[in-house]
Amino acid sequence: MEKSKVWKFNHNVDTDQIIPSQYLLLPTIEEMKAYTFEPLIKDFAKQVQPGDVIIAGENFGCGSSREQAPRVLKELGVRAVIAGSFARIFFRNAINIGLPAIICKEAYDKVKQDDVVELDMSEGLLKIGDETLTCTRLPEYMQTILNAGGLIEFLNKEEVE
Amino acid sequence: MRMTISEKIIASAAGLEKVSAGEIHTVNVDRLMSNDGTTHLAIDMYNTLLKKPRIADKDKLVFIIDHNMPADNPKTAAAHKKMRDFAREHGIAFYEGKGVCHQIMMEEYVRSGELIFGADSHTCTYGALGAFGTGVGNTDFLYAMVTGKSWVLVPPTLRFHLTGKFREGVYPRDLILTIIGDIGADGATYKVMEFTGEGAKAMNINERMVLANMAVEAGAKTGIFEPDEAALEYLENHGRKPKYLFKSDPDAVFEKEYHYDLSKIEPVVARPDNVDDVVSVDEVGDVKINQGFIGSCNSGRIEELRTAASILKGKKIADGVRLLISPASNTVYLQALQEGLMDIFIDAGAMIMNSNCSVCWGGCQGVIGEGEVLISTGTRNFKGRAGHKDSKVYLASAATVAASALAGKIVRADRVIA
Amino acid sequence: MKIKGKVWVLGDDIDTDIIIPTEYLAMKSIHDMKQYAFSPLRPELAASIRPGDIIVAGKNFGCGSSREQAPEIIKSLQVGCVIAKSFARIFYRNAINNGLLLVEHDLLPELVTEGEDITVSVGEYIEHKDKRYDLSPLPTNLMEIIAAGGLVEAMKKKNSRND
Amino acid sequence: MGYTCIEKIIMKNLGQNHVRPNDIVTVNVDRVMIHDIFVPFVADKFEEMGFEKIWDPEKVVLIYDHLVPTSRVEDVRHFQIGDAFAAKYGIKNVHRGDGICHQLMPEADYVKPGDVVFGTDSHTTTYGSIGAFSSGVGYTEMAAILGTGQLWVKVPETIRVTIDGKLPAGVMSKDVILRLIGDLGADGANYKALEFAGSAVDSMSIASRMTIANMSVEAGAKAGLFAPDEKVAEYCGVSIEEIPDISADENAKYAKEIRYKAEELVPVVACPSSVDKIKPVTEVEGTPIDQVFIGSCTNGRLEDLEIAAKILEGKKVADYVKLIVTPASREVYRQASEAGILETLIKAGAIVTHPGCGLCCGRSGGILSEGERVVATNNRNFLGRMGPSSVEIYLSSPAVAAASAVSGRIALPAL
Repeated sequence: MEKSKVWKFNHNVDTDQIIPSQYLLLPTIEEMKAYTFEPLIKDFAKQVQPGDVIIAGENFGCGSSREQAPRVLKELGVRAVIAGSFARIFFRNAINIGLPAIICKEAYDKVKQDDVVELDMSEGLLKIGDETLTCTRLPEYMQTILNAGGLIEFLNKEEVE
Repeated sequence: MRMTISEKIIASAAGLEKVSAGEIHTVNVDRLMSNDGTTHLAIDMYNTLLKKPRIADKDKLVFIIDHNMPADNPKTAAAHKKMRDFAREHGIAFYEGKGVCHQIMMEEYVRSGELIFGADSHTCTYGALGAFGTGVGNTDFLYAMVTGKSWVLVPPTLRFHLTGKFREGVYPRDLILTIIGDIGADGATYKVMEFTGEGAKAMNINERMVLANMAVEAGAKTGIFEPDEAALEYLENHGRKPKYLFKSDPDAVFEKEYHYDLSKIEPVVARPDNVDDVVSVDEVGDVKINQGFIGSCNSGRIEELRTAASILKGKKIADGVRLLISPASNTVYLQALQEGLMDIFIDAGAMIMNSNCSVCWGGCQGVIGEGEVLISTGTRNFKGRAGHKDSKVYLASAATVAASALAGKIVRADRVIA
Repeated sequence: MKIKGKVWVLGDDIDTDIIIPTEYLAMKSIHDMKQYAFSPLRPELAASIRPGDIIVAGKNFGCGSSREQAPEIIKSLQVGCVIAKSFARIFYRNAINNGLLLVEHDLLPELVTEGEDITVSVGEYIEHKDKRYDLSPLPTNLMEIIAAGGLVEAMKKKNSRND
Repeated sequence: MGYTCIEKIIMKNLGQNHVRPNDIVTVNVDRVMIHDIFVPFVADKFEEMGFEKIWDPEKVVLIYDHLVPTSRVEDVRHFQIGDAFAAKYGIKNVHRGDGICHQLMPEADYVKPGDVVFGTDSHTTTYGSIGAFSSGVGYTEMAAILGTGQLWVKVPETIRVTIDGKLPAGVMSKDVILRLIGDLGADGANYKALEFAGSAVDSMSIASRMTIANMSVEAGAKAGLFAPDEKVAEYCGVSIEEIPDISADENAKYAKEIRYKAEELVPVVACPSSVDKIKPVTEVEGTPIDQVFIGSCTNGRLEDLEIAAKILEGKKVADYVKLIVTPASREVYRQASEAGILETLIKAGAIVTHPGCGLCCGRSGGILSEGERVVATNNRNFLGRMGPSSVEIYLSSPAVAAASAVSGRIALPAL
């Protein structure tokens, strides 16, 4: 299991908080990522380290269909987003770009900011302190996309076969 | 058959006799819409990541520039140019400055019974005509653009029975905010909200759009109405015919049923920063406003403009308050001009913007500053949605927004008229 | 008053949108804006200018809008003075009011090459490659403003006398 | 020896019976205009200078037009500072989103013939169209005027421009002023006043004269003046007798006199990227374009929209080309709406925005991208004015702009 530092967020974290509208038309994700979570945390983009995980409450990623939201997180090296539940489009987008979006009902109440957790994605296990939580498994179809590294890689593979 | 409207549309798009909630199916997409919020990214991916870049059927694609229209900085302009050049090169239907994408789609393309993907969350609007419209990200969009197909998880349906009639001064907008307040911002996640009953039937297509459009704010995959005479008439007026006229079977399975008596609905607002923090306008207290906004894919149509004009006629908005009005499309703009509504707005001191997304999405025209308060007919009131991260957005009906602009604070329209 | 510095050479009709594009005009302070000075024409210039450097240009320097940010930004880059064949009217007034020294000279802009050093003795002469070119003195009312350190200082003095 | 128009206005202002060019005099200011971009700077300087009150708050007009509607979150700060400054010092004349300053000042009766007016904007010269000496100043000087009610000026020499005859169809006052700027050069009237006369000028509407006065500054001029006539009296709602005599004397002394025959003028454009790079439209006809802008304090008035509508009636803006129309004021919008002009423009595919400076000031309203080309009716085509430096801006009359929008290329209006 790999160790990850926790960034803890509340319920209903919406896409405008993940990446505000005014930055969406910047030419690249590279330029956009500096503004990740700007309304919520000063300099998140500078502080987050590759391999960190986000743990949040219910309805993470509600709001718009902007794929920029999961993409800035992936670009910053966020290893996975673990939430009680996800908004539909965010969930789909995350899988499509190869960012693990993991549903785990109990995690939110059991962690605090800066905790270190261990995550085993292949088994769907999240270890917090001495406790090991089991995460909800993805439908097989979505797992296949995620395993391919995202929908585009999945498509490119299909094209070869 | 035991299927809902949504299940029937998905089954037909998947080429199957029957589908049920929870199944994942590959579907053919009837139409694909993308706007300037993300198309530049999809084009970059198309050009750099695909092994075999191709477009399955260019005639199914529609590109619409509406979010930052006209452009207010060179980077936005570059994103627009990328989109315009790509549309031109590939012969893709292209709209720039003609209106908000969902309004254009309803006026020009959507047919009952179609399955439509849009790279915008409010694509659920098309359910007003009995189409299954849903928002996707630009990777999903790209996949469908290349293959003509996508996958869907068949959603369960929540059914909302609407009975009775709205009282004077209460609008579909108040109803949908009330419903979201009741079921919560994730109350319909991954589900369909189907609206039915005499109250639904009595609404025209524009009014149904107000409801369907905000289904996503409760997390829904789409909001949908059974296509009826009103839908057929709308299609005919716009020179189109339905693809299918599906109805939910009497024995279809609904996950849950809700009942709303329209005569009991009050004018409401959603308070910052959550769409489900909904209270009666009277309960909101003394809230001074800096700006009002009437427009968006939710409430920028002729009905809302007429309502606003009836309240603003012969009056002046409060000193120091800005009132922005953006018709949802140039067709709406023209009609408002012809009906003399624009003259009323201009005389009242409002600003009439070209048809665009404006402050509803907060990336461009009309953004509000630090500590400011906006009352809006837009779709969302998230933190920072309309501009500065420390600004606040209240969502309300066009009537409440117009009245509040006159009073300089949030008030019920009938209080101002009286 | 003597200024000795390295010259940066620009052409004719350097307009106010070149000196500071409108896009940046509503920034909070001159300090925020100054990195964009001359950006449409020479994006590298603002960062290259060192205190005491001299800008030399052709005719009609500062034409265009009345934006006073234009001379203020040049001043904030600590440019020693601007020498041009001619200056646009509003820019001229704004520069004086901000204590930015302007020198009109027909010949010099034709003679200098970027990177050379020159010396300006205000109201007296310019020295370039051991040659001296005469300058005429400024009108008295302008010299008074410059001597006070700009119009704000002049007004401050006046208002404190009134007290 | 007689006096020019500007000399007479200054003499009247000073209560003197004699001035000469290059005299340095201190004038009493009749009206000032401050717009939103510079409000915070004026307020700062005013307080830094130690003033405690404004010399005459009635004479001060604040206009929010450059940042309307807002396009950045910081824009609102300008309104907040402006509103606070107005409240603190008793300024009642505040316009929020009512239109472009230079349209509003004459339209809302803030300027009268013979007045001396300063504004924090170079195109303040516009009011010369109704016989006012009006000019742009920086915010520091504006702060000083607010405190003292006075400003020193050097009495300018005058260049007299006489245009006789009748302008051919499709040739507008914009073509006249562009041609003049081309002939004089962008600094040809630096520090001088321009004075316009002749039968072609007499038959021009006030709106057409405003276009000329407005762009006088693009030749460097301190003012662009027209002697007030019956049309001015009517525009200002006064009788001609009430207007002070500020017409130039026959024996006035001019630095230069220029004459044009109206019949010989043709539609022109100012090519990128200087206002004096003037070419007849015929020389650049067919150049592909990406966008057209009709608006600004130069050409956003009713007659400008009217001619555009006439050309666009029953036609469509070319594919992949945007036509952005920004009326100069609420009043202009209202009139264009009533006259059915807006309807015609929108049917043709125009994007009509709220009255304000829009694209002309380069902060919103249709910024362009690398290598794009725009035909615009405003007053400046400077490098980087509407996007990156590679954007090419052609300045033209509304007629040429509308015709170009239809063809997708720079085109002559068929009139």
